[in-house]
Amino acid sequence: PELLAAFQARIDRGERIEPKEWMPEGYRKTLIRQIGQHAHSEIVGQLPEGNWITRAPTLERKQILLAKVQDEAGHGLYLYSACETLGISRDELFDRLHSGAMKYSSIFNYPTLTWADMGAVGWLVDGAAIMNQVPLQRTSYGPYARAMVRICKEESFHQRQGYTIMMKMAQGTPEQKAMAQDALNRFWYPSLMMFGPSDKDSVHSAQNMAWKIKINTNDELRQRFVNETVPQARYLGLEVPDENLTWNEDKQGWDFSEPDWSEFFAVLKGDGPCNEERLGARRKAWDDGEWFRDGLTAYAEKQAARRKAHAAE
Amino acid sequence: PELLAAFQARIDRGERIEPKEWMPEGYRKTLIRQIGQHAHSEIVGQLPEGNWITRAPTLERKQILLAKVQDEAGHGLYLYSACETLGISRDELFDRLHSGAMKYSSIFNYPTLTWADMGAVGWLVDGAAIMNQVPLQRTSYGPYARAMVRICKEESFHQRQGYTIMMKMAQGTPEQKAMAQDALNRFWYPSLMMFGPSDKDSVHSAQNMAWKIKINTNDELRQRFVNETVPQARYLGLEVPDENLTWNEDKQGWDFSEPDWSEFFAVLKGDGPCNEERLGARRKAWDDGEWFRDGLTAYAEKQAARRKAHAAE
Amino acid sequence: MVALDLDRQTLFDWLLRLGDNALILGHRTSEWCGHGPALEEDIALANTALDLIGHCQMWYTLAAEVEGKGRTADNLAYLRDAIQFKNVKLVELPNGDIGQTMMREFLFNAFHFELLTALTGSTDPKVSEIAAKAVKEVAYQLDRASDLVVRLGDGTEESHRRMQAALDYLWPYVGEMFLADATDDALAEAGIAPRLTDIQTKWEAIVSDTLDEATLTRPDRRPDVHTGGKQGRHTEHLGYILAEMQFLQRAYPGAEW
Amino acid sequence: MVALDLDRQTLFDWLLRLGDNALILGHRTSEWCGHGPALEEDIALANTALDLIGHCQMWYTLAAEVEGKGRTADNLAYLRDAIQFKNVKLVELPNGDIGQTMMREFLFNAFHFELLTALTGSTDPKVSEIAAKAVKEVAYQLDRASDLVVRLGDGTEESHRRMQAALDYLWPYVGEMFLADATDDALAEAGIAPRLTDIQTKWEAIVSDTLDEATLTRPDRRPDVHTGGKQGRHTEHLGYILAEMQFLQRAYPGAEW
Repeated sequence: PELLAAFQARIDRGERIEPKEWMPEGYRKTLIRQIGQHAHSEIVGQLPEGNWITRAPTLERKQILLAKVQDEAGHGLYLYSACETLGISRDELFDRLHSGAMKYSSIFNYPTLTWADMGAVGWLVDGAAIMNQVPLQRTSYGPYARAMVRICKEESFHQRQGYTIMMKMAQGTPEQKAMAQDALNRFWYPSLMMFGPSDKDSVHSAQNMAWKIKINTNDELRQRFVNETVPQARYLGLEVPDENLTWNEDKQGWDFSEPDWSEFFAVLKGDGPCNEERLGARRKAWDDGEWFRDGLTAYAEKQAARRKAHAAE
Repeated sequence: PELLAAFQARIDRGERIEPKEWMPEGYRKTLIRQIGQHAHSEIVGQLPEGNWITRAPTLERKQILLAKVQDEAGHGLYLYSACETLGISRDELFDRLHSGAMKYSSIFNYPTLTWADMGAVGWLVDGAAIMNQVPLQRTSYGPYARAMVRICKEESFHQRQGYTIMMKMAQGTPEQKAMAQDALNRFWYPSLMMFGPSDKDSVHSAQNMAWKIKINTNDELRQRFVNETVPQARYLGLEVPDENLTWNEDKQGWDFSEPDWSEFFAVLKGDGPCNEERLGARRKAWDDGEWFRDGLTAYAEKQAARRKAHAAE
Repeated sequence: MVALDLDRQTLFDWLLRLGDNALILGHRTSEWCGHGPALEEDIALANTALDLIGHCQMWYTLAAEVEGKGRTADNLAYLRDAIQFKNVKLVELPNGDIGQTMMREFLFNAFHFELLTALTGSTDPKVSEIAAKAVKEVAYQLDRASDLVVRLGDGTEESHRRMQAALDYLWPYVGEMFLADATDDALAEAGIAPRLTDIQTKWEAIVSDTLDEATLTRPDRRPDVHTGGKQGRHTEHLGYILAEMQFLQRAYPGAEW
Repeated sequence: MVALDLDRQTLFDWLLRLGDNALILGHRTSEWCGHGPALEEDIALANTALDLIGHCQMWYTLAAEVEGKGRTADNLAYLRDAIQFKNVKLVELPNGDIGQTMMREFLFNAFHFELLTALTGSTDPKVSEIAAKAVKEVAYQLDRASDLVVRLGDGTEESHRRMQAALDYLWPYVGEMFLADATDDALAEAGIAPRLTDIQTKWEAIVSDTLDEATLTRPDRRPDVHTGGKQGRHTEHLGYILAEMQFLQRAYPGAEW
């Protein structure tokens, strides 16, 4: 309890907790869950966008999309590393992903159906992600906060690229504009869901906020996202698919409809449009790659043995 | 030897040999090889055309192509049945195909690269096949001759359909005409090879002709094919890719260049453009289908046992 | 001619659903050509594909006539993008193994057969005429598919396992066939099409009997998890199908073939 | 500007070969995105694809300039059909497993690296400039691929078996890279490109060393069985690649993205 009080005092003073330092088990577990889920989201998040790489409409768009998907894999790498500092291996994290014990962001269980979705994912999904992540640059766990700094920089670049695609589509031919509107229609509510259900319903929130693992409430972030995004949609000439959307002068923000939370929970429990395909693709990649990883390990062992034998001569 | 003489006399009188009747072992073996190879060619021959079914340019063309590929599977079925009358099972014939012990027509080791190839295959490949098969309607072995009657009728229908495609392409846009010419360029010599090397080099020909398993020499049939095909190509406005092609008034036929027989032998021994893919596709279909065939067999056995048990009650 | 009290666009959309189901399932089926597990299957699968392409051509021709903008059946097949396609998601899924292919054929055809049977009594004579032509072929396809489902379900342990896995995989997609939206309701009101709930009742009977005989277990999962295809919201697979199918028409616009 | 004694069409064709090799191999490599055997591989494969698409863009831009008909790099990538593509067949083959993918990367990059190195000394300054940019990236790709070939070849029994199978499968395609035709000869005459026989000698040295270290056996089969890609006669695979790659440009002609 003394340790605990000291720990909390450090956090309250704004100090960073570093890997070798003492931390409560709950803090460690929550961080593993949160950072791990974030890492998994980066990896699974490659798939919906990867779906359009081979069909990107110009060489330049193809390069931008490839670079973006590569960045996501890179984010996965930092985040798994950050998570490993908490005493869990990357392979163990993968196992938990593949077994369904750990989740990834539900947004990646939605399909990407047209090129406009590459815009919508960048603009809305990365936009919502940034909204979540920017405060996490000030999170109490050092490696996580540092990873967030690096990731946020790249994500905001991705978001701008996504918005540029939407702009091109919205200003393009009637078919392109229709695709842009359709993409907004499909991604709007799932993006709002990315902030999670209202914190009123969450038991862990208070503790996590005290630990500075969570900085803002879900509702605060969601409101901030809507406030930023609505004018962007209007600038594009697209309509946000919410007939209740109205400006609230008092709160200086938009009133908007709640997403359908039953859909959120259905997707979470596995009934989203692409849950089976996304997890299936990751499992297959892992299983198909087993011989490859084993081969590299065997070679490394042989080389070590050879060096040893050579040294002994 | 007396039996042999009587057998030869029947053939000379134009009688048909039927399954249960006595025949020399060499006659049986040669027929198995020839009919089996023909059956295999029908089955493997589904693949180059099957390659364009999903990409057929109109619904009508897709239907015609589907019907054609279905006919080929049907021809395979009659021919395997004809072959089975000689005392070999279809499964054994498949084994010999898959092991490489038996061949299929080398023409199917060439790829189909544009839609015009659907025309060229029908026009040239089916055209050459018919040229080979029409005389075989008079072959001495009854089941084979009857299968040929049925097959020739359908093949000539296929050939006309192929020619119609070539006509559309040759009279179409410049790109379509270029595809048609390119298809002719690629399929001309392989089609000439379909008749086999000059009979001068074949040891078996004389015996097979005496047995009326072979009716015409390879060179006769090749000449007949060239004579029929050259005016058709000219009618299409396409150029036969042979600068030595000249009308020979004396023989009332075309003089033409021999195909490159070294290519023929290379393809035969496995070095054609698609040998590995064609045989690989057939092997895969067979291996992947094992559980399916086993399932049907198991069900049939269960049903038989159930009927027996029921009868015994 | 078609019932005048029905919105032309609604009828057009509904006809597209029929045509698109046939085209896309026909496409998937045709992928088997030359790759079947037995010669008889190769022939039967090609035949099924051929029938389905024939059906889509009839429905598209009528749809184009209803639309009245001078489009042809080929235009509808080759010049629409995925979000304009109205087939159920079930038919666009990859084939999987031959067991999964036959299970889908069975689940879809039990619906297709009952729907077409009902449509032979449509108040629209053109619809009933097409349905009358198509239903015979689909009856045969259904017989064949249910027979194979039974034999493979009650075959070896492996064939049973594969058929159960196919059923489990496909089950969350079957509900979409019976999920009526405003278009389905309007067609039923007009007497052109049956109520989908009626079709579902008949489908349930067929499926339940066949699965029993096949010793397969009805999945304990909602059948309407994956919906939206009828409204143009598809799986990621459809785009790839169309890119392949439409290549020549897209690459050589206006050419004749 | 380019050597004036060289036919413009010949130079254009040759530049297309460079661009098409990069585009098609880049496409195949990009198919791995999100499906690699380890996170580090996912990143490396995406990076390779990105480099290759970058190279094709530089070659196409130069090719379009040489052609002088106002076409863009995108036009060349997206609006040609398979028979106008000039890549070697090796790069259009399906990926197979990751071992086959890495083996192809190694076999092609050993050629690509030596070719680009020679091209840095091209008499054509634009060619040498592009080559100088590309060669650094390809040097890295070659290092990485040969390292993996060694480690997997000399890894487990299974990884050895797979790498040998990949080598045996790809071997009959490698000869096409060195088979000079009139175009290659004309470019060599003009001093723009090296003699392919010289590249082959260097390639042989790299391949022979690496295979030895990888404990893999050089196949006892002709390497020039499958040729013709450089002249536009491809495998059946290329058409499918293009149908997918070009869909949007074909379906929405003239649109901007």
